[in-house]
Amino acid sequence: MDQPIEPAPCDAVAHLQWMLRARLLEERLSSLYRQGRIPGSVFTGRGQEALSAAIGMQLRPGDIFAPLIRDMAGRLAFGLPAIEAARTYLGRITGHMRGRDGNVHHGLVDQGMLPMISHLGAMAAPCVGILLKRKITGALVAGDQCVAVVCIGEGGMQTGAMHEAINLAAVERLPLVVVAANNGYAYSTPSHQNFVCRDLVDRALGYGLRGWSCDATDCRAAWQTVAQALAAARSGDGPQLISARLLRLAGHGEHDDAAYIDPALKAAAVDCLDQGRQLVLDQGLLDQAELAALHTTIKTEIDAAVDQALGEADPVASDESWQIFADPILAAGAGAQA
Amino acid sequence: MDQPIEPAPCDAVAHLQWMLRARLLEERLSSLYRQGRIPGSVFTGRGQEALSAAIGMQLRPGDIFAPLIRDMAGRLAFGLPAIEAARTYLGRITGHMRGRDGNVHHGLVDQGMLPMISHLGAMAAPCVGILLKRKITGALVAGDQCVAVVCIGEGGMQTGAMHEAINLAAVERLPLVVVAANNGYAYSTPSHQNFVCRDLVDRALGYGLRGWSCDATDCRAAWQTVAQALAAARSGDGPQLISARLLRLAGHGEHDDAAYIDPALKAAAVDCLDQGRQLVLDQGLLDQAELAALHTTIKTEIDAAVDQALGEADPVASDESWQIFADPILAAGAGAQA
Amino acid sequence: MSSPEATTYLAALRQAMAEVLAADERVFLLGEDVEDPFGGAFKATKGLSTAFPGRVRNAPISEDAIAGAAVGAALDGGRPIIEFQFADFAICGFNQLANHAATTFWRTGKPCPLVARLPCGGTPGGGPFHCQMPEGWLTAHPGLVVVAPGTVQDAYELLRAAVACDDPVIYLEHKHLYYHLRDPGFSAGGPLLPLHRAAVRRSGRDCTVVTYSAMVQGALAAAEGLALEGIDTEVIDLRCLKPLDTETILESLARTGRLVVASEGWPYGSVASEVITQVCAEGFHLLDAPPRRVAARNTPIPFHPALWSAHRPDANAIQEAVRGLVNF
Amino acid sequence: MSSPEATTYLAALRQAMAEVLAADERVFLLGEDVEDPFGGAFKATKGLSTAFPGRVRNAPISEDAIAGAAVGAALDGGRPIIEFQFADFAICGFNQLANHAATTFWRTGKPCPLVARLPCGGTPGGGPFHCQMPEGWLTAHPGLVVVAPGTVQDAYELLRAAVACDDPVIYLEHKHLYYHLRDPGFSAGGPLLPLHRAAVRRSGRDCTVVTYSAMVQGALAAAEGLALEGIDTEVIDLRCLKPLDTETILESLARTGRLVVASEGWPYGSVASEVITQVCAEGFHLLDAPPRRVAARNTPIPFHPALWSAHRPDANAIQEAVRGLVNF
Ligand SMILES: Cc1ncc(C[n+]2csc(CCOP(=O)(O)OP(=O)(O)O)c2C)c(N)n1
Ligand SMILES: Cc1ncc(C[n+]2csc(CCOP(=O)(O)OP(=O)(O)O)c2C)c(N)n1
Ligand SMILES: [Mg+2]
Ligand SMILES: [Mg+2]
Repeated sequence: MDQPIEPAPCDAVAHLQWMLRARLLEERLSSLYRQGRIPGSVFTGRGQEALSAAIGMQLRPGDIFAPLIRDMAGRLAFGLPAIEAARTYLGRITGHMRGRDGNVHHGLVDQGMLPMISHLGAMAAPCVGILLKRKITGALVAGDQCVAVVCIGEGGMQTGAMHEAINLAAVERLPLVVVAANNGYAYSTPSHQNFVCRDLVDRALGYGLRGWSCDATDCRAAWQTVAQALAAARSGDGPQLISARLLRLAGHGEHDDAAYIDPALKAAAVDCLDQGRQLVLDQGLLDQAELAALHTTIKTEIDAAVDQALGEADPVASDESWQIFADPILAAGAGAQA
Repeated sequence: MDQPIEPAPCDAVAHLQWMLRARLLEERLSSLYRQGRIPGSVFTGRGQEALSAAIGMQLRPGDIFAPLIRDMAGRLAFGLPAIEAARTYLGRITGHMRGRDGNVHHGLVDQGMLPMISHLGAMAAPCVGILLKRKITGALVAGDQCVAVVCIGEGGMQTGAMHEAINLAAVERLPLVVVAANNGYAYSTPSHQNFVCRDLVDRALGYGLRGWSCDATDCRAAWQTVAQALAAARSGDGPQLISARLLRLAGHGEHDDAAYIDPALKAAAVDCLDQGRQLVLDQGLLDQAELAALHTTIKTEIDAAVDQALGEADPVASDESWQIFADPILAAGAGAQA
Repeated sequence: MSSPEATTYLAALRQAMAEVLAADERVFLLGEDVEDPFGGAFKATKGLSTAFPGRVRNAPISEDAIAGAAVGAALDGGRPIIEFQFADFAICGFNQLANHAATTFWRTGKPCPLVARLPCGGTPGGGPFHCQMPEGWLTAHPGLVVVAPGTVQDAYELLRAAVACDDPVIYLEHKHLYYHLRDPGFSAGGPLLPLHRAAVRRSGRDCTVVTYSAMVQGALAAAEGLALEGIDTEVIDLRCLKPLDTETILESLARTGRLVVASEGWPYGSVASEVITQVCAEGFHLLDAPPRRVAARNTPIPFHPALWSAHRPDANAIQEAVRGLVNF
Repeated sequence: MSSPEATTYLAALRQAMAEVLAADERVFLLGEDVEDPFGGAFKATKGLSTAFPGRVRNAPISEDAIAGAAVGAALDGGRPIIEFQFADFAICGFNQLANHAATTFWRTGKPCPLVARLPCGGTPGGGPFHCQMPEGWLTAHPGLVVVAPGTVQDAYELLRAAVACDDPVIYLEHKHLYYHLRDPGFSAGGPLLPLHRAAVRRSGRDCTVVTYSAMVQGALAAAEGLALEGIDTEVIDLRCLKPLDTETILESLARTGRLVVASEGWPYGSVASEVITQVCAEGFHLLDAPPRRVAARNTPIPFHPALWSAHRPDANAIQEAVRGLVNF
């Protein structure tokens, strides 16, 4: 490891704001879903915002972010305009996915946010590939490297894809940070049916990399763990594995009532958003009135974005080229029938 | 864990005999290869016989064995007649693969020895499936379970397939024993380009299972480690992972001169067969003359088997039905063109 | 698509599973989220883990291991059924299916009877990774039987027959049909039907439409419409995509002389291409017009329902193709 | 197959890699055992890691990660080339190719230019898992370009063009041709050729044989033999399997009226089926006889050379098919 990098301190108010933006945006989207105005389903990160926001906030231009299904907070904090999330859910032609892909399947390739495909585990290797390409072309600055963060659930950690990608990153000693959010369930499957090690952080040893474990319903712990892992990765310490404990405070998607979740777990659940609110109160950063005002401001901002998206146009099938090729010669020479 | 099972003591002479059978058989096959009498290539387990024989010898009827490319010793000790190995290499119609598959791709399904496919990692999940099926049907006897042993190289441990299968075995707490033979190279690739943890046994923790590590050029260590892991698995302790250090004392296949192997490693290499011979001498189990006689006896036996296979018939294309289906209705109703 | 009391496609396939689980102790079920109380992403296994304790099991998110475990269980005398959550994710278990399950009998003479259930096909808003038809790649290697029920009765019949089959069977269940397709005349318990026989769903003399899965309903609707124009369409439901029942198709062509093959899958190297190729090889002289393919567009499946509808072929597209041939 | 000094197919493709590595710093190479001194299981990359330090890299045995890494590198502006050790093992990276590389441009508008090299095809004694032709499943999803050089010059041209292409390209290199196919007239350095154009390798007026990869040589040999019988065969080398250059095929059929499609791959839903289907759709009227397919048998590829020879189609099989059509 080169010079250690100081982990960034947490701005609790900013952290809370991003959590809140995500929560309010997803609540609005859920309500649109219940009104039948969103095709497919809506997937929320309720209860996981502290972790996700901590990631998005601490990434920098040039970094790579591969968010997953529960990462609205991270996406927004990384730079996704709220309206883009709404456009994608609605399938608007104005959105960056142009109605071709939807809900959580979007990204901003040029800004380094990868548009996830559904196959769990499949986003890790592309992150590794980006870092490897940068290593080869000399674009990793010693001592202060760009990083790639890939998010995954405890269920997704059991895919062969994750194993291969993490190991490749370890062999190439790349600044990959794997954030495994163990929210107790993979869809309906309790985590003990997905793995039986004590904590997924125990996987780190077997890949020869550094592991971090935290209770991610605690905003400070989530922030601090992400900060430390990112600092280590930037310093040249190789890949990092974060295992974060939390609970999904919603269904797998909004179509799911999550009746299978252990009532005891539900009862004991801590909402990181409540915890984050309490934190800024306790620290005297905001008072109750200011908190309420913040909520209102953000709600207004989110509603405006969603309302605008609602007013925008759907794609029109007859305008579609159905052109699959990027290459100009192929696009010109080969019909859509291929 | 139920009652612990006493690991079986090693019969050093018997162990040596199986090692020797494999060595002499593979030497004969290599010589046939050099004469151009074997299609494709020949793959030997030279230097890995102690480990492999220890597995084959300690398995019992009802157990499952999924050997890999370096496991001639284990296959023979498990019950494969030497002539069958020769038939498969030669592609004889008399062999159990009938010339349809060759070299190391064969097994005796009814006896529990799985015929490997080439895709590394692909034999583990079927072992898990067999154990799972037996668990479900009540065929795993508490306290003295049948086991399944799957062999893999340090390179193959990096496949997603191994990860998924080991983890599934762990979740279902099945008596699977994974034997990872780290022979320093995967084809030409040194092990540090395949993994960077200290020892592959470090993977055990991350799956929540028991790990064992040994120097498998040492016959007693190889035997003892296999014995302990098998005993633990039989007792109900769940999957076991053995990480065994050794060196491939040959090319990847006989077509390969292995010029890429580090000369220092080669110079320091211990041949388990030499070590096994010294062991029986040191223990006074056999003297030099008896050792020589043993060698001659086994060589005669092996040569007879290979010679017989050499005299047997090749498959004849015009006799082939090219029938792909097992199901009698499909086989009757659907043409070979499918 | 009739009265709500009628048996659904989903209920029919669930009933088939319940029956084989009850009748045959070699059968067990492995997949993600299949256990109660959840009972599977589409509720196909709802109630089964309760009725058959220990024999319906949740798996980790490990498609390769799920498929590979089925191979082992089959070789050990079991009759495993595996459920992939979506057909799209079965690709992660493709190696075990294509190179292990499919090759074992030919290589070793030992059968490898497993059934892989793949919820397939499009639903609006499903997008590129939850709507795929996987038969294009699952038919590429020799050794897999691929079936795709297009009726409620077949959802039941083909699943029972698949479990009885000594070969590995890919069972494609169409998500759109789960609740939308109902059959008041559904009846259980008859003799096992052969797995590999196509069915003539509607007789006609002007044109043969060969199709399968959810497109059977589309083809029947198209035929009703065409009938009003005086075009008499025969509709053949393949039921089994591999091996193909070319005989039934040729018999039909002997009557109609015209062939349209309609599928929700992508065009290139598809089941439709194969039907046309086999018909050309064995019944070229029967063709009075060029055989036509009606398939999905050559792009990923769009998320937005308006694009999705334009991406997949429908009854109109079939009608157009038939009209084109009849007026050839 | 001429003088030993002539350029081999393997040397031609190695030279293409050396050139693109030298010319374009975005290019790098990742695969199992590709580094010197070994230089790859077939020596395709021999010397390259020495000539281009750090840009030709050994990977762990992790096909999915190799393919996925290429997707990322491509999205980040790289031009990765990945080598699978055998085409058979590329199946373990299929998901990243079919669902990630192939969908990215359509979904996001961002190109995903990568080249996946797959040593394919049969050699005696290779057996079921080291001889496969993978184009059957690699053409199933939209978005992959699939090329298969059948000449030394094309081994070079198609690899250069593949690296220049903005889409993900599957490059199928035939193991049997590596050392067996030599071209004394090979020349490097000309302008880039288009990736998707078929080539007429031999003109003829009685029958068109469409083929690719190692079967091009078989078809040319068949044509020579047929010429002695007075049958004049046109041989078209597809070069690019997807998208298909149907235009060139139809032009040929306009002259010959007869079509044989020959491939070493399995029959079902194959490139051959697709050629026949597209020809039926666009050029049915050109056909004077049923289009015929010549393909491998519908079983895994046998290990024993005697079975292997009977499993794959050869010049004789092509001749027989042509004769059958000419005498139709
Ligand atoms: C390879 C693959 N298999 C199955 C699925 C279907 N699927 C989508 S989300 C999900 C559960 C994911 O659980 P986890 O990884 O714990 O993430 P969480 O939803 O809890 O955040 C499953 C099984 C998938 N997307 N990809
Ligand atoms: C999935 C897959 N990828 C690549 C190969 C090609 N291959 C065969 S053996 C081998 C090296 C194996 O190395 P290791 O696992 O260490 O076993 P060893 O040969 O050293 O015993 C490779 C890459 C394969 N068989 N399967
Ligand atoms: Mg989870
Ligand atoms: Mg090795």
